[in-house]
Amino acid sequence: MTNLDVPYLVLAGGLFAVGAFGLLYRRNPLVMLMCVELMLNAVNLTFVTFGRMMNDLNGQVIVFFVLVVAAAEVVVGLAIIVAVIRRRPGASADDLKVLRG
Amino acid sequence: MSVQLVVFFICALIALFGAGGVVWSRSPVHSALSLVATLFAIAVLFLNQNAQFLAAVQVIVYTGAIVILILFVIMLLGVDKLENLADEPLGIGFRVAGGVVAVALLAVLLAVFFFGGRTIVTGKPAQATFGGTSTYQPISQQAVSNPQAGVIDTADVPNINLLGKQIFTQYILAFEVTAALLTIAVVGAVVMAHRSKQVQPIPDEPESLDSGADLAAIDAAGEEVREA
Amino acid sequence: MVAALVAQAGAATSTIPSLSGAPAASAVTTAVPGTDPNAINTIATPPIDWSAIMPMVVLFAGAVLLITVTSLMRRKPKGFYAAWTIITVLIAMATAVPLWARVQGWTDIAGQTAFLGLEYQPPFFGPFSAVAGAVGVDGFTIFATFVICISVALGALAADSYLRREGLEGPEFYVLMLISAAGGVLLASSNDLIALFLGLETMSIAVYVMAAMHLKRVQSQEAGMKYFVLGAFSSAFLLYGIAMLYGATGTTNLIGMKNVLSATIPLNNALLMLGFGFVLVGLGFKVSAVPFHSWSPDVYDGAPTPAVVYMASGVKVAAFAGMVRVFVVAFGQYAADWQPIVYALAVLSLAGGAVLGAVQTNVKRMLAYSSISHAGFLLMAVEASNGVGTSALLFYLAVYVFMVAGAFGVAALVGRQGDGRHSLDDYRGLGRTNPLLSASLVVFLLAQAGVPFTSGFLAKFYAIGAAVSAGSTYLAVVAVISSVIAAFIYLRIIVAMYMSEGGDGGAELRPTPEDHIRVPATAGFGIALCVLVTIGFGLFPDTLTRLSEQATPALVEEVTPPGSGQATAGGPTGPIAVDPTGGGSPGGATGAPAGGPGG
Amino acid sequence: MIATLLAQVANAAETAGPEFPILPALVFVPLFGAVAILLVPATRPDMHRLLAIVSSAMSGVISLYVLKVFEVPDPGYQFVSEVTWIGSLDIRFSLGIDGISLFLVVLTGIIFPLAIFAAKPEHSEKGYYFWLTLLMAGCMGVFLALDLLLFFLFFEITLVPLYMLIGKWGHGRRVYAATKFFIFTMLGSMFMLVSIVALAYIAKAGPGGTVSFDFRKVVEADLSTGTGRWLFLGFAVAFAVKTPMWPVHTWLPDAHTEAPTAGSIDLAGILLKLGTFGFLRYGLFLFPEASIWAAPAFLALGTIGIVYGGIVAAMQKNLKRLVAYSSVSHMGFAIIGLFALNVEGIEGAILQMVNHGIITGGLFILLGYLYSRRHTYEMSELRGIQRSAPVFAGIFMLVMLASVGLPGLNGFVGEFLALLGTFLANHLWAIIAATGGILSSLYLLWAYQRAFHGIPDEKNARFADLKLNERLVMVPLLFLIVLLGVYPKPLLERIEPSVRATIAGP
Repeated sequence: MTNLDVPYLVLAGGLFAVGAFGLLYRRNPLVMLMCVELMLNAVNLTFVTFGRMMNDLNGQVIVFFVLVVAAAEVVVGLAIIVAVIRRRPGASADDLKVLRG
Repeated sequence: MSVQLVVFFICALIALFGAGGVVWSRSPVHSALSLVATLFAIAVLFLNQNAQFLAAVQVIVYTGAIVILILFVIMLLGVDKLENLADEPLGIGFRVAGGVVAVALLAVLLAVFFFGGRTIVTGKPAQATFGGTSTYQPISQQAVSNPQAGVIDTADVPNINLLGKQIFTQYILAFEVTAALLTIAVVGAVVMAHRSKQVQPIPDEPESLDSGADLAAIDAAGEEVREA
Repeated sequence: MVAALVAQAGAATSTIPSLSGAPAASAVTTAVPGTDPNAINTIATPPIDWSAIMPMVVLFAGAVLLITVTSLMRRKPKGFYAAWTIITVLIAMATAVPLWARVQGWTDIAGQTAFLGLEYQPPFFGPFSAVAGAVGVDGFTIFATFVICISVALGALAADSYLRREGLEGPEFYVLMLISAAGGVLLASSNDLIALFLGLETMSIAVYVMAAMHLKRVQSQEAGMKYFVLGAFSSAFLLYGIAMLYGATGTTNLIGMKNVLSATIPLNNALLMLGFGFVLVGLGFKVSAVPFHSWSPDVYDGAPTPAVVYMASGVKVAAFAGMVRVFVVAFGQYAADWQPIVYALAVLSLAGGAVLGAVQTNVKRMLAYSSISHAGFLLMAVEASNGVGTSALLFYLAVYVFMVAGAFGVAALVGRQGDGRHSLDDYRGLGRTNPLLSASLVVFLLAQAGVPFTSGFLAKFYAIGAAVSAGSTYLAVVAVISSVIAAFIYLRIIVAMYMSEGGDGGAELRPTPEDHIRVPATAGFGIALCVLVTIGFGLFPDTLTRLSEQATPALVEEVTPPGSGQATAGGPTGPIAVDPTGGGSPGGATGAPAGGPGG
Repeated sequence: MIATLLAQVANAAETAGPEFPILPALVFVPLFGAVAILLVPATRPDMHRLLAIVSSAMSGVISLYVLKVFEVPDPGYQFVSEVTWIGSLDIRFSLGIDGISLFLVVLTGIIFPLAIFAAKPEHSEKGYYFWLTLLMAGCMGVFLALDLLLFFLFFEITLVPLYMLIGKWGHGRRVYAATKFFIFTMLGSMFMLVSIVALAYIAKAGPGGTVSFDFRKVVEADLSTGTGRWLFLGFAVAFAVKTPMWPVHTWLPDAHTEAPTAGSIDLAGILLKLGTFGFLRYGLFLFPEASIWAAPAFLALGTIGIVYGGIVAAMQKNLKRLVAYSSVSHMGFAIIGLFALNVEGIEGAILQMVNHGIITGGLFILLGYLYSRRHTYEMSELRGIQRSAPVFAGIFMLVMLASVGLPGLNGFVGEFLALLGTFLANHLWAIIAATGGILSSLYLLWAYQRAFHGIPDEKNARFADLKLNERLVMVPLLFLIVLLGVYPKPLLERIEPSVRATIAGP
């Protein structure tokens, strides 16, 4: 098999960077949530790739747990976002002016 | 050029375009659909790397549940309006910071993965002693050096069986903890779904509260100390 | 897990791993590699030492039972949830006591400890790993467990009257807090990065909801959202870091990693360095170290104050404990590589927290910045990367929990109905209207400022000692200068409470009766407890000092019962303590990474 | 009743013999007083005052008893009592007294009860007396501590009471003054904390091999020259701020001006001595090499302080501020005496500390009386008080002359010895410093002339003379001013052995 280790890792890194950028760039909480998913998927790809490189199954097992975490995160995150948007229709992260860093 | 390579590049392109679509779509719905494309591409890449079960789970859980949930929320709340990405309500700094972080991140990662090239050292102890030209060792030696690890390419045993074994042996605690995680998700969703009856109005900006001379005096003292 | 707990009561003696007995194996039907794939076989699940994870199990079981019981009861007596929570926490702490005795080798006590009516005879003494090497039980872990439990109890005391006042009464807050604490305990005791990640997520997700729980306050939900988004962001970084470390070492188990790294020298440890960096970013967010702190003032300000009591104490304790486990213990030999990052984080947190905090006008935000500054002190203890550092860290955390819980406990009361009155103006004249409450706050503030004869001084003193013992004298100097700047934060609050009224000579105005804040019994008890502990440990610190010194972290391979068909590369196995300074003998002597059945 | 109580305490102490922990009693009696004040409800201000006076006076009587039974030629620490406090770091609650600290302890024992007796707060009596008694316990602890960390704890804890006293019971820009005081002194002492910790960990490498904070053990550590100098500087910053030395003195005039009377008395009388005392015990003794290295700089700074304090004092319009700047000037004599690094200079410095405590304490008590009558310290508001209140003016004149350094009064002895010592070490600085003495006569007499001479206007004509209890307060101080001026031998013979021991090193 052609050595695909580095391309896989680079692809994952690229996805991670795009996700991180999107999270800082976008103000829509739902899109920010999607960016988090993007980052987690990049990590998953990294895990699977490392697992294959080392011929170690644990890389895949970890991805399994990350999926569970992602699901739980999405549920809670959406619940919070729904609560916020219901209170302030059309809210984006821009509108969160009550609190300022 | 092997099939795997072709598959990789096609999927990589789809994944990257999808990721770009998530970030640069003005409509959340488009973002979500782009995310689906990326997730599918990653599922195929999982298949490409012998992770058949994960590929299935990826499609079922992510595209089947998570993205649908997100889309559902978008539709439910009617927030599928277009966002003007040129708008800079928080000042240009925040987005510049985002760009800088992302570029720095990418640069570091590329430096490690790409220019580090074939000397990426993955964690097989023997590897360091056997010279650095190969990034990983033949399977037989792997199995000896790390008896705990499940081996991917064991003949004839389905991927899912091996995964199951690992989950119920080495990662049994982690598996049990996911129970707690899901409990939290349920409780959290229930808590946030409560509709409160009386809603407190948003107070005005709680700034410029202390005009007292004493506090000014402290600040003055602080200034002096800093100067001293 | 609950069912398992119940089942354990019947089978406890057999599930405890013993050197002589066969492992208790439950049967899961699936195929085992190397045999006919179609044949139905059993997987030998690893023996689970329930006693090792009992505090975690108790916390989780308490939470689940609380939901169940409250849904079945028609009328709940006042304070029922808080009482339940505190009892749960006390039981969890009680289950940790025999573990402590076992770890410390107190043979006379541990040998006779009867827990739940069962004779408990540990197979050996000293630190150990359990559950397929996923959790490590050592003095450090148990100490951190205690501290996390205490912070939950203090949070419950603050929450009881608060939730009634705000009309949020219900079991959810306590359930979330208990499960979060269970996650925190796992984070503090994990020997496996995946367990660490799951523990961290369990802890954090619950806290996101707690922050957003005050449904009548917009700030609360926005705080929850901000916390959630940045928390998820940091989790992704942490996870990426874990992926790097996995790639660099071939395992997620800390013992395995340490073994790999002590047996070999990587040709190119860029991957490892990247892993350190990303994991530090992830944990840095959780402990709100500058520059990853931007969420914490907003979240502390917006979140319900009792949630902040837990957030500022329990979550930080767990995150710091996790940091120590990963960096000081597992990667101690790479200290020279990660220390500069921690050094920089410490300097930035110390300076940033103090300087930014001194210009705030909202007391909760001030306290948030002050806790960032404290994080700098704690990072300083981590940076020392030696035994002095870990015991200083534990001492600091133990007393910090009381200081910060007390301060936010007072803030929860001063916030009054709606939890919105937190500006300095709202503290004006508190010394006259509520002398005891304000005197308590003065104690907490002075302790945080590091005034002698309070526990806070000794905490800072030990942290400075740790830095000096590791040769980071300049860091110690930065720390003390920043603590002087941070003193502004505390002085401003004290001035508002005591000195801002009247004219010459400071004669005060008469307070009106409605300015008086009624202090509920539970909250008052919690605050009084914090005052007593803060002053008590300031005057008589010897016990706590000794405990924190005995609570050394260790990475120990899981003992595999002989004759159970486990293939171990090494000879006779036994607990092998790993020098926390990382300079000691490599744990790789026994060959295989963390135990666990290979099949 | 109070008298019999005091007599009983003295008796009890005497009959109990050497086992009686007499030095801890010095610290704990005012501490218990403070706790007792806290327990009495706020509606009983008379009880608070009584408790404060009794507990501080008891501590004072015990200190006088210590003076009586102090073994004269012994240079070492006497009445040492030790209890292990933090075992693993060998931090001990150990108190001891020697010739150097003896008179400072006695001074604390005298000044505090007088200060409490002399002035009443305008409001919130409970807190006021609580903080004052706590301050006394802290000051006693500083002079008695034999353990580095314990010393630091006491040194630092004195900040809080004084901060509260100035901030809550002070005048004018009290919060500004209190905060400035707190931050300045805390900044200084934090450097000392790092030095203490570093010293303990470095000393670990020396004999014994365990971390110890007992400075009698630590002093045996083998420090390299560079390390010793850095550590010395860490200590020196703290003491320089506290003393206060030019140029870190700027907190002092503010703190003095805005502080309530008792706060000023204690600040000038006792707290400034913590710095010079620290220099002697923890600077010169622990770091002899670094002290010699730094001595020229400190001589220069001390001299600058003397002259600068004098000049600025001469320009003041506010009496309290004037006395505050005169303190800067007078403490400069203590500094140059110490860094003359010879027996004469150091003895002079110690005498100067004690005398300055008595004199400035007296001056601030008198200024407190003035303020209670006229509610101002501005000299432009005062005129001809000599006519309306001759006794007050007479006492003021006497104390002021002592401050000027008139031979025969106590101010002279310390200044003279300190200058003599400095002269032996360095002619130039001694000569410049001597001009400071001339300056002090200039500004003090000028101030007296402006405020007390002339024909009183309407307000000043109604200036009531001192009442009996106010005169009683001044009696012990006047007695000491004259006694120590003509017969300083009892002090010198107790101080000298310890000074020689300090100079000789371990």
